[in-house]
Amino acid sequence: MSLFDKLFEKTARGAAQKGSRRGFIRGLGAALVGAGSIPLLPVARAADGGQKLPQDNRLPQDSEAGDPASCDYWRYCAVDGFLCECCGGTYNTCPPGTEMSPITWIGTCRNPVDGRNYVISYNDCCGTTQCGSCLCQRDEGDRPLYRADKSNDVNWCLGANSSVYHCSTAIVVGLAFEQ
Amino acid sequence: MSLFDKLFEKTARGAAQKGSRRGFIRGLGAALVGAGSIPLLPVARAADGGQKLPQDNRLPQDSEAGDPASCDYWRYCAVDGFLCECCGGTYNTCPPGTEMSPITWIGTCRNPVDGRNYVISYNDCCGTTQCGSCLCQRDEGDRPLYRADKSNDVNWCLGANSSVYHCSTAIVVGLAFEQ
Amino acid sequence: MKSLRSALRLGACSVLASSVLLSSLALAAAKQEQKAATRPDLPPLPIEETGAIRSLPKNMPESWMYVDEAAFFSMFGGKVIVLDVMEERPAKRIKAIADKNLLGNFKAAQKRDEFYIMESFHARGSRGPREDVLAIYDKTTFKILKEIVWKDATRLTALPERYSMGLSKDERFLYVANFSPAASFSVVDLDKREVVDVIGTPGCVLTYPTGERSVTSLCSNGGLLTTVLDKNGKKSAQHRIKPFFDTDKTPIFERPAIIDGMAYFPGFAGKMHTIDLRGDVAKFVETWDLITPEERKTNWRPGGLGLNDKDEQGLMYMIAHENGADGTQTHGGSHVWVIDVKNKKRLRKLALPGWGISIAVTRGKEPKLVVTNGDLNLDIIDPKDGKLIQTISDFGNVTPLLVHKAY
Amino acid sequence: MKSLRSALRLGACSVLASSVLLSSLALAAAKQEQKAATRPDLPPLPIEETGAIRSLPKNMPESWMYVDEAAFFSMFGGKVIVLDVMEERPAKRIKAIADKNLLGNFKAAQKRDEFYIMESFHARGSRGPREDVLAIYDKTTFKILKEIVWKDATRLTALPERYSMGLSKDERFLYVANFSPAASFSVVDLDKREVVDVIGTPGCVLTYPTGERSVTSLCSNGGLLTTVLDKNGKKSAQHRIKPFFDTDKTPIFERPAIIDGMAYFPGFAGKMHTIDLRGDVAKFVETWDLITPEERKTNWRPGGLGLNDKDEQGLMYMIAHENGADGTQTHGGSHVWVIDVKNKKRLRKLALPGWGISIAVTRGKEPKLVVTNGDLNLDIIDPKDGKLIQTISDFGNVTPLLVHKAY
Repeated sequence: MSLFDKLFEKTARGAAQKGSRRGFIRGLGAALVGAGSIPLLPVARAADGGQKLPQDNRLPQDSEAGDPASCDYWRYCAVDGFLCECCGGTYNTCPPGTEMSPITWIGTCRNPVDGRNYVISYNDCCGTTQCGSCLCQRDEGDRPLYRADKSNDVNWCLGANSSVYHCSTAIVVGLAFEQ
Repeated sequence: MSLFDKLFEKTARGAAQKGSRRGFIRGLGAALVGAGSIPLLPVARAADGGQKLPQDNRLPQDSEAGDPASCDYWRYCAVDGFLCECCGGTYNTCPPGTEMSPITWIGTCRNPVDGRNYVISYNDCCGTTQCGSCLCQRDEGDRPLYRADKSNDVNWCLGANSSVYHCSTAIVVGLAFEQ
Repeated sequence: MKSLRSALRLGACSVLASSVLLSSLALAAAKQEQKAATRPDLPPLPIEETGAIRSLPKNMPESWMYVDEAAFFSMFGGKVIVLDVMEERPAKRIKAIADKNLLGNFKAAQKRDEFYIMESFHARGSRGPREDVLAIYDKTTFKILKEIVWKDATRLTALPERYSMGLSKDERFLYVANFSPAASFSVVDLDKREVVDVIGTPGCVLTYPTGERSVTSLCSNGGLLTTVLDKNGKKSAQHRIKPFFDTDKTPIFERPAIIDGMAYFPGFAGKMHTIDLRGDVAKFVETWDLITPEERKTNWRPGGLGLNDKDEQGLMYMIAHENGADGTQTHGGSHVWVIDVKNKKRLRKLALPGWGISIAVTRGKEPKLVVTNGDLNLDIIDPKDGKLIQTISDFGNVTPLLVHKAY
Repeated sequence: MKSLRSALRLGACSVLASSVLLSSLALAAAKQEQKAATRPDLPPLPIEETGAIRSLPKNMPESWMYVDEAAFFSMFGGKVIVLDVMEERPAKRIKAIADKNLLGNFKAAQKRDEFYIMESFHARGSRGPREDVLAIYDKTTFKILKEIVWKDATRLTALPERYSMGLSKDERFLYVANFSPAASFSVVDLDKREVVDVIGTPGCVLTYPTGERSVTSLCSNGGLLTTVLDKNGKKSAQHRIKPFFDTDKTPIFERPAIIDGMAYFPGFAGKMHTIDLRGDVAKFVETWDLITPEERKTNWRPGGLGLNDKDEQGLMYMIAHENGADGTQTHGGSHVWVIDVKNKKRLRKLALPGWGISIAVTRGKEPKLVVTNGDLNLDIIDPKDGKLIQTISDFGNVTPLLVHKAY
């Protein structure tokens, strides 16, 4: 059933992850998945706001793989929360004024362009009240609290100075290898 | 223009009032007035919840004057906020767990049954987050902050232990006399 | 449509701009009429008391429920709302409200006139030191009797769970789950109103009351851990119960219905797991199938957040959906299954009027279902015939994720 | 309709249950296709940095605005949201968010790279001691540079006002309104980051910056009070300006547009009141009429919460409505009047696409209107032709009651 279970996840940055997922909004379930009203823009984007963004030199696997503002974007296979891409951050940076939680949950997502499976670290951005935009819930491989490493019901901002959750990033931290 | 300006307001309980009104929701203005979806029940109501309510022995001026859960109810001529009647309190009692602010704003409302003008004290109930039900805004005679005695833009829970506003009551504190 | 939006989300009592103008005119007209019919012969209304605060009855009616409003869109605004779900008059449904900050956890006592909210605060909203506080409420006055501050701010902050807190059978002890992510639970002596022990449960979470004075937790290896307490609420022993499911391949929901001391844990794919919590230490009893081979073909499965509850006659009610897949376990369902767990038999399948995310059941001999629907309102349903009694909206609800019986 | 509700109020990114199932199928199909077209020849994606936090440019573009989200339905959830109102991509509109508790007040500096939030906290949500805190933010990092705690918790808690705080011309001093209900204001030395004086203004409220280092407040008798400060920000003198309107009979809005040191206060019934704030002490200049005799017949009037703003060319923009009456002054309007205050001339009347409650104007030579509409979303309008450029919703907004220019 679960793709992820067949993979050995090579976590490149062990310190940054605890191998678990978080997802407040499981309960909102059926009514709340996706990013329906935001058009897909599967092209690389220029930086805005006067700051050089990581996206400026994105490889084709990112730039041609869909829209980071869409819940369908490949990195978000295990995300559950508000997308930082819509909150003043990007898919891999936190919005101004927040802090990135060092304790995260991870997922293994298949990149549709190069066909590889990557380990994604879903570091939450914490310290400002909910962003409230681009709620995205994708629960594949999710487990209840007893599998903390795979559970997205927990508020993982518990690892930050502030327990107040703002939005979630999706950061490539390594390649996953099939067993 | 304003009925109230022609009246001399005999405040029966000076200590409990500061002769002013409050109304957070002025700005919500146009879209938010009234109690549209709640049916009018212009009859006296039995107490519920195992507690004897003041309504049990209401005079005809109250019991035949409309529905205390409707924004149109006669006492609410100058109310602006969530009606305690819908929040676990009544039109003249606070919900469990809250405290009644001793600093209030007052209005002068005409009772449609006996034709008299009464002074109404709109004591806020404070100490629990917004009730969120039965928002009612009636801004007749309202003045900006410079007339604190008539301004409903201020959070009048400033007189309570907690500054957190929950809902508003409407208490008869005397008769108003025409000048 | 556009102009309906704010009306919808801002509560029952909203009418639109145009209506305001109309009603002003109507009121003016009405005023004229009323003037003619006034009765100045009546004695004037008496001066009324100020400062009156209502209270609730000691025994709440069977149709009153505690709604855990998690406030997912601003975790500062959480509430517990006492709601009479059978009340027809919208204005009379809310009975009382208590604050519940930062995904606070809730538990109602049955014998004590109390309920408990385990919550967290930063000193200044999102910033400043964090304090974890257990607030013990008087259920009739909704006043806080006592606040107990955790030594370490480690209490579980997660989506609402029925067993993030548990009560001992005699209700002397309250068990409170911690997760930092190291798992433990605190034991609160409710007579003395103090924490008497904090007990580590490595790899095991939540607090299912067991026997007289034991606590069972569910473990990452698919087993259980029972902590036995002494008469003062301190740890006396811990017992590990060997794995009865595979947390990777055959996961179960952490949300059992506990009926007469037996815990029934549904599996994602539709198997039921019976655990005996009546003794000092939990015992695995058996696994049985909830789903027919026919249903399995179209992947019928349990699903939802608070996906099940029980009535006082011992029946279990569970939300289910067709076409289940990896991920759908959290998404709710279209049906409710009524299950006679003692006879391992599904009695009925009820089609919900809409989508269901969480479910609760009222007390008494004629139980009603309280279903958090896809609009995040509450559908009240008669399980006898599946009929929708009423939909409750506009009680200050944003994300009413779990509903509890009130006593 | 029913199922649209949660989608509507829970944000732009929501699709409904049925769509979820459909999109799952679509995704599965897409996956098959993609598999055929993969390019394993590409080098793998590099490992990315964690911990990166964005910041904002020192000079914000003209179309960026600060939205004061008052969060009326839970005063704990207030925010200030930096929004690019001309951005077409919904996901790229939000630039940053700061918390703003309990009807906190907001002020943006122009020369300093700072903004200010004056807010209040109880130690535990709704309960515990209250603290009033001025948070000085770095506008590029959105980090707090300094928190200044009020000695007495008396700051004004009310619906958002542009002049609940004011800045001296040189931006060395910040004036912060207090209201307990005794009125005063605190003077904060922004260089030293400390309160240097708290000055009583009996019967007079708000802080309109005047001259180099004076503060004018609006009084209950229809007059003004100007407080002159010395070079250290301490009170040097106070001057009362005699009444120029009747607060009972001919009330004015407390919300002027201040253009080149001249404050233009609209009256409820449509008269404009010009006050000269350029000198050390305020001076009443004149009253003039905004409304034609024809319009007066159908009671055209200004109305709204943040009912007016100005552009950088010196024009004033104000919301107005027909059939005005006692009470409607707060209800917004259907039109925007563009007013050349220097020539006391109304240039244009723009019909709004919907109802308007508050208005703000972007910076620059081609200003755009930002109108909080009856749905509590933002309509972006070109004042040249009144055309709706776009409506901005789903930015976490509940009650975005006032919008400010960003610098």
